[in-house]
Amino acid sequence: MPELTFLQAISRGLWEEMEADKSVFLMGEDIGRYGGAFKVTEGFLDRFGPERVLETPLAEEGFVGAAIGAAYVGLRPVVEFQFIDFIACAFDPIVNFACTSRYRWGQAVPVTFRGPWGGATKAGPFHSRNVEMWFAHAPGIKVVAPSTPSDAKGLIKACIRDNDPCLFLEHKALYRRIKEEVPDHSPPIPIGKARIVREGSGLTMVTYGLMVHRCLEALGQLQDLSVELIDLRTIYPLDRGALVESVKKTSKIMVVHEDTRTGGVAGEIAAIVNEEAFEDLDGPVIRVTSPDTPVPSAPSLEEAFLPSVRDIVDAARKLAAY
Amino acid sequence: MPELTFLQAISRGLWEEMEADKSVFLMGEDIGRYGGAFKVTEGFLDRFGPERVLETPLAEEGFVGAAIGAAYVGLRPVVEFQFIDFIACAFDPIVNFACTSRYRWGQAVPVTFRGPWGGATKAGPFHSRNVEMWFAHAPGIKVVAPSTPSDAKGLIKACIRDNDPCLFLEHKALYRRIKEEVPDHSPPIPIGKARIVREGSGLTMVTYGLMVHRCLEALGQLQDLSVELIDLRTIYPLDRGALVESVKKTSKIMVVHEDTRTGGVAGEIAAIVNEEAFEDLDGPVIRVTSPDTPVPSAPSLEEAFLPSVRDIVDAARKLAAY
Amino acid sequence: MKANPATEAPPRAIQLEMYYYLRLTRALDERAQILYRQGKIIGGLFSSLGQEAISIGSAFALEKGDYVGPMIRNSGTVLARGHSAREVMSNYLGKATSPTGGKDNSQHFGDIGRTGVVSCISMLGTLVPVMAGMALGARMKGEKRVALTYVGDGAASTGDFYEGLVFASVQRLPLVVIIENNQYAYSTPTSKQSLLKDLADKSKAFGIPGYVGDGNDVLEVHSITRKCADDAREGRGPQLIEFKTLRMRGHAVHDDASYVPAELFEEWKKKDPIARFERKLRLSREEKESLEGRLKSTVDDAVDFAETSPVPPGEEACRGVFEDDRIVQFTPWWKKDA
Amino acid sequence: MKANPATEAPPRAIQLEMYYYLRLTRALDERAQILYRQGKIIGGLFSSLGQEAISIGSAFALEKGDYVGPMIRNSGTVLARGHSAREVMSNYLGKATSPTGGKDNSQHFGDIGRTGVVSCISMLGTLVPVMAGMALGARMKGEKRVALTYVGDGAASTGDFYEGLVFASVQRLPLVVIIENNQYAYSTPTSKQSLLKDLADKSKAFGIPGYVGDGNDVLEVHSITRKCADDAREGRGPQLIEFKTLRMRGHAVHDDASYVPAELFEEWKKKDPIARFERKLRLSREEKESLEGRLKSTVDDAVDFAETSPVPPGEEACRGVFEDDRIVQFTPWWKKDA
Ligand SMILES: Cc1ncc(C[n+]2csc(CCOP(=O)(O)OP(=O)(O)O)c2C)c(N)n1
Ligand SMILES: Cc1ncc(C[n+]2csc(CCOP(=O)(O)OP(=O)(O)O)c2C)c(N)n1
Ligand SMILES: [Mg+2]
Ligand SMILES: [Mg+2]
Repeated sequence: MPELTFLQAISRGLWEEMEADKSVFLMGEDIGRYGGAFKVTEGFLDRFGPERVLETPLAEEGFVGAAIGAAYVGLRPVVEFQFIDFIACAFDPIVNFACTSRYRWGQAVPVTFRGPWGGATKAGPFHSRNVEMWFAHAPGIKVVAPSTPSDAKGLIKACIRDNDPCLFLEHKALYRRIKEEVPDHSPPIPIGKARIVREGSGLTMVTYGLMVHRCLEALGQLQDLSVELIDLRTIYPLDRGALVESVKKTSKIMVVHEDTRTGGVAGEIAAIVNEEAFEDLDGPVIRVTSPDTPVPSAPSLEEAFLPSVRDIVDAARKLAAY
Repeated sequence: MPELTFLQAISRGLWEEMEADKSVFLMGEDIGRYGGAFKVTEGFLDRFGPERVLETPLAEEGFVGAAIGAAYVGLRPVVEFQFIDFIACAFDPIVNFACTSRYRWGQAVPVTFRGPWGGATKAGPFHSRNVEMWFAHAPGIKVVAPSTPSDAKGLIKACIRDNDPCLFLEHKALYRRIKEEVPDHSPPIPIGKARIVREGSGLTMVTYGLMVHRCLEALGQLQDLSVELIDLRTIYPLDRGALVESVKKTSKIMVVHEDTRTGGVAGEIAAIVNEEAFEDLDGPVIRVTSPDTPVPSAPSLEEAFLPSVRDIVDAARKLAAY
Repeated sequence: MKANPATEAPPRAIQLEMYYYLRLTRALDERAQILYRQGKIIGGLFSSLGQEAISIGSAFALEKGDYVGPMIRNSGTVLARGHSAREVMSNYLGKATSPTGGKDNSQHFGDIGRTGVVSCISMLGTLVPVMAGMALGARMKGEKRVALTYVGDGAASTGDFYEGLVFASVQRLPLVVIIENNQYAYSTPTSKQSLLKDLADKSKAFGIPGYVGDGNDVLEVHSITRKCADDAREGRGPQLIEFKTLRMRGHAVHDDASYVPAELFEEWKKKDPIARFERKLRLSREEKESLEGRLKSTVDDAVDFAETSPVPPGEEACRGVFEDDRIVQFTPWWKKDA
Repeated sequence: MKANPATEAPPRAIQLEMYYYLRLTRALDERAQILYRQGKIIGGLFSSLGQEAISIGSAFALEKGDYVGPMIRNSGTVLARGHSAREVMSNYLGKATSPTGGKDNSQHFGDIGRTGVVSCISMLGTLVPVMAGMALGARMKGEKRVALTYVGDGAASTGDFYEGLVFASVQRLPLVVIIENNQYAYSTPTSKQSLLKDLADKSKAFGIPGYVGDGNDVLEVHSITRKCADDAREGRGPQLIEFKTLRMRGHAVHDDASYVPAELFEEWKKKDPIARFERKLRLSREEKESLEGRLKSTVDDAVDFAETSPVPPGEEACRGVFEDDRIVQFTPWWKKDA
């Protein structure tokens, strides 16, 4: 069984889907001979040719619109943003065109948008943005954010096979940092299902993306507590069932995310837990998030901005002692 | 004291600010001779001339960028979107250019974005959108959404005088529906302060925009309950103090909004109340919102989509009885 | 450049059909105006009065199987490409029987499989890249389809129009974009959108052909569009056409267009595309009678169908966002046994 | 169109300054390359090697008080418009003493009041409408300022570039847009951005003048830009210039540019703008010595300043989003007495 990095797993997932289904093709800047800014599609051009590894001009609104049109006629475009931050340039066609077609006139839009996402890479305000909630709040698109190679491979496949628009977020701080054995031709992993990373009974810790790994680090310092760690994996639709079930068991929940505080998914989870497990709560829902600022560039600033292992440990202890 | 509609109050606010400060000017489509799609700027061209009532080509990214540039050199542009939905077309320059300038290099951007907003007008998916949370989740811009003529006039003035970007949302279902006496040359109303519409001790009902009026209607059927009704008025920054204080008094809180559920401000409020008043809560935070769909056009569908007076009453009774 | 019509006019039988669709478009528009005043139309009503030749001439220039993306003033295109008058009317009235089941309004509907018509969205210019993508998709599937869409003189100012043609030009896609220059974008004259005398010159930014034509001459519209569609189909890449016309009503019903000089209306009234085509066609008595009859029955039936159709049931509001409706359907606990 | 330089070359004293800034730009770039390999540069490093003449020639063509919006390869412009080498270096290193205090990186900084320089953002094309707005604002204030900005051959494909010029052209704003055509957008050759031989022809979409110039001839860059700035200042509206050059390194340090044909590099090496200008200038021994001394001390001082400056303190991360910092500063209860 091959051992794959996070990046290789995504690459393999794309490759296997393209092998399996002629209607799947890639669009984006520099994804051909160059293999993409992070080399996710390295080697694809030679294997699949320039039609299915389609290099675009520097025009996000143009090629996103084109992807929607191609999806209209039955293809399954997978659009790479060189950095996910640039999805802001194509916000309109995604939220207004792709997200509303099925609802308005029954026209499916099987398109996948993907790209390097998130911070902790000293990349500054325009190459580190957490875009997930803009789209979780735009009805009509699914938002997926894996944290392990096997999840990444299984979920990119699910997104490509999904008959609705999907946004697949690839944490670039994980691209080359983590490895895992992932079988060839592994099956898709269902969208909308969270993963219990570690079972526990004392408190529930919910997170996703890079923060899954920071939370695991924190658990090393929380051996004395029985923490249930949940990786959301999908931001929209949220796995309400998994969250509620865990809280009913632990009666305490904290949410950790790299995304900025106001309007982040932690608030949504706080509301869900209130709605469906209020009686079980023995403490407030705690949020450990970034502040409401752009992502600063210098390491000393970015580390102050991001939730730290220390923050996670402190919050967990406070909640446990509550 | 003149009695003004919601629309007239906004218009007066703009007029008085333009009279008072030469650096204030308007940009937008059809705002000159035609006076704007909803006639908010009717008569402005004759009084202030084409330079300060600047009609733009049909290019939102272009004129939003231009407004940012004008603000860079000390002017105070007020940009009208013909319908606020079209702000999606200028999402990138707002969240990336306007919202980050002060943080990145200390350059202020005193610009106000405004436009007709919200549903209940049978206007369909592209003329009814609730855009507030996209921007509440984009650090660097304030989001204001008044529900009365006097608040509208005071808050548009505050936005124009504010030295940071502001998004001013004008519920178009209120434009001509409500009237109020508003003094000439009334002072600005501070951004970030909620308004207690009605005092109460039994439960807190939080809302904003058009839903303030639906909640008032609901209160008519809830005479037997002591409901404290709070109009947020500002979505970002939220008036945490007012919310927490009220919950400490009532120990129960429900949030009503026209915006779709997932990622709506109700979740944020649920989290805030958990963080700062968990001990005081005698019941779950309740959300009465629209579902996660585009805004349907037909009245029968739109009414099913929007929170109804009936929904508000039912939710309030359930919470009161909790 | 001026196009010298490369294709000869269609046979009389086809011309009679074109005439019928011109008349049908206008007749439905007139009925819709009345229904609007009766408060029965959901959303705005955007008239194509005086511009019908652009929709009809271009729609007839396409082959079966071609794709077309109409804007809100192109109900003529929608009809000529195979959507029924019933569909048009019921969508105006937001009925359960309409193509969108009342979820969207106006000319916002389509059916790619049946008619090749794509539903526009309100954000202007956005159809250009989308239609480019449909042309791309068809080519990838080895089909020789052409995609055609329309932008107004206002929408031609959008970045979407530009990026769509940037993409289409480097990909040499079979895309025809028609700029329907009706001299106004809402109340804004074209002089406030561009310094160009001919918006067709925007083609020079992409290195693609650009043509200017008389938008009130249905046969000229047909021949220029036909030539462009043929060229696009033969692999000569995207084509840009500007048809000049005048919007003969306000932007929408509520707008009295007082900002349009009366003389301009006068001048263009004389160029009415239907009257002009009539003079050319010289219909026989028989032709006229059968046509009027067909027209009346079609319009009456459409209006009747739309008016008598049921409104959509509220539950529908929560259906159809995703393939799986359960994602959106959600009943809060306080509503459950309420 | 080809511009016949309307303005004669600047006096030798100025030319010596231009030469100095060309050299300074390149010297700082070379030092930055080393610092990058030492892991000291925050964010990417985008070299202007071989393109310096465009930044310097255009920067010197502007008047004091004009506005300029440089992109990431225009450190030459930033320097020539009055930012110090210390500012450039300390921003690369993300230090507390840098113009952004470490909040942003690369060439992303400016100071409108002091230098008229605007900080770009990474989203390409977005500076065009913003600079148009600055030109508009200056005009409203009765000032005769010109605004100038740059886009690459790739950025010229963006809707922002288009909408910015649509707006500027109908407003007849004093805006000069330079397309810095270095033949590649990252790994993408210009042929995949446009069918045009000369990107300057994009000017025809707006009805504004377009010029093509040799981007490796600093005096030609200066004279064409000067003419355009003068015309813009005199109310002739926006001007578009394409300067042809070649990016002599990869897109950024990590990119070996193996996709660029070796012959192309060879060919353009011969056209090196600094070598060419040197041959023209024939510096005297004295001139050379004083210049080399000034250069070395400036660069050493800048690097030393940047390296020895402190990193920004963490608390700064929560400052400066709004005028009132309290809006953002927030300590959750679990952190309070932690
Ligand atoms: C991106 C965008 N901005 C603004 C609007 C609001 N709007 C609707 S129609 C219209 C005028 C359109 O003019 P034009 O493109 O010439 O088309 P016409 O109405 O003349 O057919 C405007 C500004 C819109 N629909 N989309
Ligand atoms: C809107 C947008 N899309 C994508 C990118 C990613 N990106 C950064 S530089 C670059 C290439 C730019 O090429 P060009 O405009 O020619 O400028 P050059 O690097 O050659 O100076 C790309 C695609 C971006 N910065 N902005
Ligand atoms: Mg028009
Ligand atoms: Mg380039």
